[in-house]
Amino acid sequence: MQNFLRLWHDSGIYHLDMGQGFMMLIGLVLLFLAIRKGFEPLLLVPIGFGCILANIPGAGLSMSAVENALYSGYPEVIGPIAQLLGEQADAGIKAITEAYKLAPAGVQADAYRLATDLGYSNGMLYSFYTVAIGSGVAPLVIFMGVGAMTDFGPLLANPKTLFLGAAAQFGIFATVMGAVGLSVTGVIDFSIADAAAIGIIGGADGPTAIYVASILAPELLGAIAVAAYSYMALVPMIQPPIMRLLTTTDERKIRMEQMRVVSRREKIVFPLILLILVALILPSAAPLLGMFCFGNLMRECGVVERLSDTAQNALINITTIFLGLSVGSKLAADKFLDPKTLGILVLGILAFAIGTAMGVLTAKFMNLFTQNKINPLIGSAGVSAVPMAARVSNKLGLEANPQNYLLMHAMGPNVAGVIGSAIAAGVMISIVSSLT
Amino acid sequence: MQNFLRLWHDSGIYHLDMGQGFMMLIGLVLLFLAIRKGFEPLLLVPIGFGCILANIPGAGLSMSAVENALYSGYPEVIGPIAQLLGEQADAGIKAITEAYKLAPAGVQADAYRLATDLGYSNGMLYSFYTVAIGSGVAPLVIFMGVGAMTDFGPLLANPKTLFLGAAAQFGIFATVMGAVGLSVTGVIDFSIADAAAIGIIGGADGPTAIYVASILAPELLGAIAVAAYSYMALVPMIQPPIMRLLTTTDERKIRMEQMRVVSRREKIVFPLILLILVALILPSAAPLLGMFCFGNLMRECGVVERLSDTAQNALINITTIFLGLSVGSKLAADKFLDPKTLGILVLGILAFAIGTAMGVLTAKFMNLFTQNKINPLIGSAGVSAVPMAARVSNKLGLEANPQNYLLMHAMGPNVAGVIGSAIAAGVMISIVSSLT
Amino acid sequence: MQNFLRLWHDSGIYHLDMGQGFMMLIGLVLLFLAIRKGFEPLLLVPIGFGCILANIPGAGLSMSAVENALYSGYPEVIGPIAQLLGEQADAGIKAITEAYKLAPAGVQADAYRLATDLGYSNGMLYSFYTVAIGSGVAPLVIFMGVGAMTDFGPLLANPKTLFLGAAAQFGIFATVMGAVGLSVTGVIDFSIADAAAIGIIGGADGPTAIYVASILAPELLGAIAVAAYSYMALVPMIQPPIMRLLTTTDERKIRMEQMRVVSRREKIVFPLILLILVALILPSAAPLLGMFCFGNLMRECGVVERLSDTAQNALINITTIFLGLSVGSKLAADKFLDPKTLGILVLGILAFAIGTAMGVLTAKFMNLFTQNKINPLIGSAGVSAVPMAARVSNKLGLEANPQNYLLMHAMGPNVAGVIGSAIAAGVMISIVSSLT
Amino acid sequence: MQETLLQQGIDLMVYGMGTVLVFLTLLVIATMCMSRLMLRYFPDPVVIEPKKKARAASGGAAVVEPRIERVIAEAVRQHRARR
Amino acid sequence: MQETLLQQGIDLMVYGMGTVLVFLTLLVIATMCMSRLMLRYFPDPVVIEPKKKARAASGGAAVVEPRIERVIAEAVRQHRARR
Amino acid sequence: MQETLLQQGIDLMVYGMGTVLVFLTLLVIATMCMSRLMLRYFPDPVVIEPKKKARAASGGAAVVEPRIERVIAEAVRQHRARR
Ligand code: NA
Ligand code: NA
Ligand code: NA
Repeated sequence: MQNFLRLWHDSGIYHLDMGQGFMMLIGLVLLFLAIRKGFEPLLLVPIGFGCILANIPGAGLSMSAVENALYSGYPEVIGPIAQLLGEQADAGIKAITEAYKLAPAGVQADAYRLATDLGYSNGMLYSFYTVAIGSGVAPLVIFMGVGAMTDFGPLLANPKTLFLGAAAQFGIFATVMGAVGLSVTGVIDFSIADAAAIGIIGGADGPTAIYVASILAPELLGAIAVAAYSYMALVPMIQPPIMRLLTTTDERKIRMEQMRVVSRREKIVFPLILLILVALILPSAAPLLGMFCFGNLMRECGVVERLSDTAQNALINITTIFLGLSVGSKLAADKFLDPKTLGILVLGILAFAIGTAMGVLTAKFMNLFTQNKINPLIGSAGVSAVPMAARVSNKLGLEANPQNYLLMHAMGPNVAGVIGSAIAAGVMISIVSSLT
Repeated sequence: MQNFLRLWHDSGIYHLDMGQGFMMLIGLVLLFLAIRKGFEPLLLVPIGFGCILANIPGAGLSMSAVENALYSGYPEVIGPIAQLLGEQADAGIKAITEAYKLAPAGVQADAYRLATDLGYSNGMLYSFYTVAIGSGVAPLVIFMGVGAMTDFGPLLANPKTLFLGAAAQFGIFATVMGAVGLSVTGVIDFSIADAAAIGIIGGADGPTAIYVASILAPELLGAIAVAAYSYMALVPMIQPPIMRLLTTTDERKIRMEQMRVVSRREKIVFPLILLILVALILPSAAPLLGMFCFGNLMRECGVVERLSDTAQNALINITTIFLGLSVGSKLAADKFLDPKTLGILVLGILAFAIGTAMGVLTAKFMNLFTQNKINPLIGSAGVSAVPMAARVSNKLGLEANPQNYLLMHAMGPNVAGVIGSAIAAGVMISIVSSLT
Repeated sequence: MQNFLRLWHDSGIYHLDMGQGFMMLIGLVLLFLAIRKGFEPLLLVPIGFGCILANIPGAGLSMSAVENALYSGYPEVIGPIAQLLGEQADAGIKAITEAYKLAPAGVQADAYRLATDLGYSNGMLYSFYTVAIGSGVAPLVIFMGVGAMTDFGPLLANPKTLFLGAAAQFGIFATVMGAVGLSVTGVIDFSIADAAAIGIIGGADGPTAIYVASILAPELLGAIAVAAYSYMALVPMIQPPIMRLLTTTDERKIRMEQMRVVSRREKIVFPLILLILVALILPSAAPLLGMFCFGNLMRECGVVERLSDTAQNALINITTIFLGLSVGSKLAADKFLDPKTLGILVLGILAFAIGTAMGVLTAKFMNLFTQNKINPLIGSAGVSAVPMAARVSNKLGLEANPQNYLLMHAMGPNVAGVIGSAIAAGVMISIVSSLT
Repeated sequence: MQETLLQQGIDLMVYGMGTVLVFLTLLVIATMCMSRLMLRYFPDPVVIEPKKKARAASGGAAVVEPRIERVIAEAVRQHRARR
Repeated sequence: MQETLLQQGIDLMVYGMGTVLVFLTLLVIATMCMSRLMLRYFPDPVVIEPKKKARAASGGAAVVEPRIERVIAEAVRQHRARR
Repeated sequence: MQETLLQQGIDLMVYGMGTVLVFLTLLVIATMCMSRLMLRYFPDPVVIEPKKKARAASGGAAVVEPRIERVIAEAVRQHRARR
């Protein structure tokens, strides 16, 4: 009978609360969007599945061994741990958890030992998160793979499009101000680190967003990543109205001249130029852009094709699986079901919209000074969301003029946007860590 | 001369004892079975090789840095470590090792530091084991890959075959009772955790067996894994006599109707149904079945083919290599050459036999109530041992009736057996951790 | 304004010193050699890039969290750490770093916690190094992959060529004496461990050199790896003059008889024979040669082709990327810009030259006793540098006699050289750890 | 102690096998309901071709597409060059 | 505190967006200089074929070659056997 | 100390090179014995075709072979094209 009780006590239904049930639904919705609607499935399938796993009641897959022991509710388990941490056994889980977090490293290690001796272990997703995101390594490895997949040819053919990639990052900083505004007006309480992490959604670049959030606001990582990937998938719906609003039909009809051929050697040297500029000006962007440039150099140098191939396939795929599950593990009910999430979703779409607008407007502004007119539709591609945003530019260009293929021209600002948001990430990490 | 002594002292022959020599022979036998006889070579080649490596005298490849330091035999090495642990230098290796295991985490860390400062390091296989199995991650990743390779179509076409997969798990629990019996009668001393870990051999599923053994009885892991994989390879010899004994020729001739076509969407939804049932009823099975369902969803959803492909190839292969070597590292002489191993081998084959019998008998029992008769030969496939057991069913079916292709019908209970033993694993982990 | 100062303070130019600038140039030169000149690009591209990353001023990518905190220069950061370590805050970074290294493990853990709480984290390359090389695992995995790519057929057809592979290792030990000589005469101060690690350059085998250096002289690892790979790429320039000097035209014209066909079973048994000899005679070579034999067995046994394929492709490529970056991280200015590096470069080329000479001379010596004359040109292939050295032998053979194809004959000593230097590595690790 | 071990073993068998049976029975029921629902209300679309294409288009989007696009761009370029 | 947060936000925006603009402007300049230099002094060699071959030969050398060599050896053997 | 270092170096050379020679000599002997034993008592089965097929069927075959087949096919094609 005791065993039956234990089984019942261990069963999911016994532990299920509304929040977890709701989050499992959210996970199913993410899977539906990914599978049926094609929303960035490579990330949202693992994230959605990880969300369900993380909210399995009583499984504790996203908790550490000590947390799992404390949440077991058994006094014979909580007692010794509380004692070790110098707390009363009946102080409540929150207080004991807090004491654990503040304890010296040696005491933490002893608490971990004690928890494992009592039969509790780190949850699977907790381990994945620690290795993949806690260490910072997974977003960097993905960035290396993205670098190995990126062709800087269109950018090199027309370097001025880098300005579009810079302008679109204004979405990031405007969103930071938005988050600060919400906090100052007392609507939602965001710290400056939170605001910076939310702003990066406007970078429209998944790994960058995850990297920044994992450093500045790990609590919000789940919501930020979901917002970033969802809005990247929604780019074909978010951008066109803004682009139409800010351009005349004549502007949309502008045909851009044929691009020049870019030499192999230019492509080899470019990532090194970029790396050295990063080294001289903004070392805090060195991990992200360093790995990106490394991937691109492997791609272009032509002598390490087997490494480049692995970076683009096996390695990025393996990393994506664990990154996605790890992000999902941050979609636990108590973190996600919070007004902050709503704020993040609203601010995130704002970031995309502002970035799009600034890209288009900057293209129009540049046309005031140059002879070779730029079609302002390619400005919106500066937000990144590679290659979706470039395709949107192309589609609207074809609508205005069926001969007007903008895809290749839009790839320039599109990859520039990746560089731009990595730079923005670096500068935010650097400034915020000085502020806090 | 001193150097020559040191070389001699470091040489393998100096350290060789009978046990290690014998275990190296066992390793060679495993390699022979894998290479010549085709016994599950993907696992038994790495396991056999790992067994040889683990028993290289004096290399200490499967020992931690502290153990390696203690086994060096040099008083100038043992002395300081013993002192740190509060033991006499001449207390003997056993006592010092014991003191090390009981020491607080901080002292252990200091002992590790001391050992590395003295020139000793964690053995290669010890590191592999810690990362691959100690963390629990390797069996889970393999289970994800297996999920990505599994087609639930035959099961969905005929869900009743799930009962066969359930029934065959009786082999697991009967074996638990067998181990308990051996212990109660004083033949071999098994704890309840040992008994549960041994029983799982009857699940006929390698990663599940390794996962359970690593949690409940790491000491027995080597023998359990070897037994599980060996008997899986021996299924074509173990099952047929039992199947023939329990069925009449007429029963073996039963032709099963053509299966219906299963829709894509059913296949996508099934892993989610399974996941949610696990979440509600048995969260302790969530790691194993969660990863299994995740792999299967990646396979079926059709939008993440590059992830599914990696899970089925690069990732599972890499994991298999390290899992196999890690399992081999548990085949050290002092652990394996023990009466318990003999008990495990005997109980393991019993588990397979009982599971087979229960599968066949349950199929016959189900035929009492249903109109569409099931060929009882497919019942034996419920033990899992995918896809060997299904092939055995097919072969015996063809023997009885050359037109009687049972392979697809047997795949239903076969994959049901995988689910069944993962459920059994979850329930055993849950109950045993409440008992101890 | 404060932020601007912080940004300027964080910028690379602010921190740049001559040494780092120079090392970044070295990194660019390595990339140039790899990409334009084809110098072992699979390793030198990641190493060169890692070198640039490691020397980005102010980024601290190759430093631990505590080092990064100490190098920040902020008194409010250094103070608490110094206090924790029992040092004065103004004791200087060197003294505090020293105190950190000597502190008990628990205090180190607390210092790490403190540094991360203050916003500092382990540098990316530091993490890569710890996981890939610090643990010893990357060179071993690469050795497994090399084993899976190696065909022992030519060696088995003519086992006497193993002597050539043995003789060429004299380059290793002569170089050890050279390093000792430099130290004794007071030119450059090398310890015996340094000398052994430098000597291994003469093994002409990258992973072996990195493995030995990571154990015996991690400080010198960067220079040793760069020397080893550079000279391996330069083998077509280093070896021919020596080979021509030591052989007559008639000797170079010697045609070797057609090799016998080697059976599949011999190829399967050979790695096991080698493994068992290692186990009996030199367990300290077991990690390197064990993994090598394991890779080769997977290749030859024919039943685990998917594992062998992964070991030769995805796994070795992934490992190579991180190994290369990790080696690059050891090319920090303060370590590399040292007279020792010059010594290493000079001794390294000496090692190659002496190994080449001994291989050729030994082949001539063997011809005094045997009937089937060996073309002494294949002796030089005994240094390893697979397969470059064998190709050099072939090329010089063709020069002397356009019908004289030596490639296959030279592959025997070539792979023998890999075994030979792994043995030398084992014996040096064993002896040196007894001396220190 | 010995009796306890026996008792534990019996408990493990009874509750364990019970859970396996209950779980798989529920799974049979859930699966049958699901299949009936799916086949009645959400059958696979009859014409699969266009859908497959749509999926491929959205599929590996973020990561794979640039390469495909380059291939297409290159094909277009060559096509024009030939004319 | 609220004012400080606002101030922090403004600082972050001004310095952040400023850095992005300055950096990318420098990158535009550096890239243009680089392209001009490369095209004038180091253009891609016209005849690419032989170079490619050389690269392939030295390229993945240490790791790839043995397999290729075996393939070649095998092809030669088979070729001879056929005669 | 300096003398000790010299002594250590000499020791390392003598015992190191000695071990290498002894080890490889033993390996030569062991290999020769093994080859003789294998060729006399366990020769590869004469008819290789069916065995190869069997192996391909069971082994990881599926993974490597297609590539080699393509290489061979390509070699044959080039050989024919040249004629
Ligand atoms: Na962006
Ligand atoms: Na089973
Ligand atoms: Na060598």
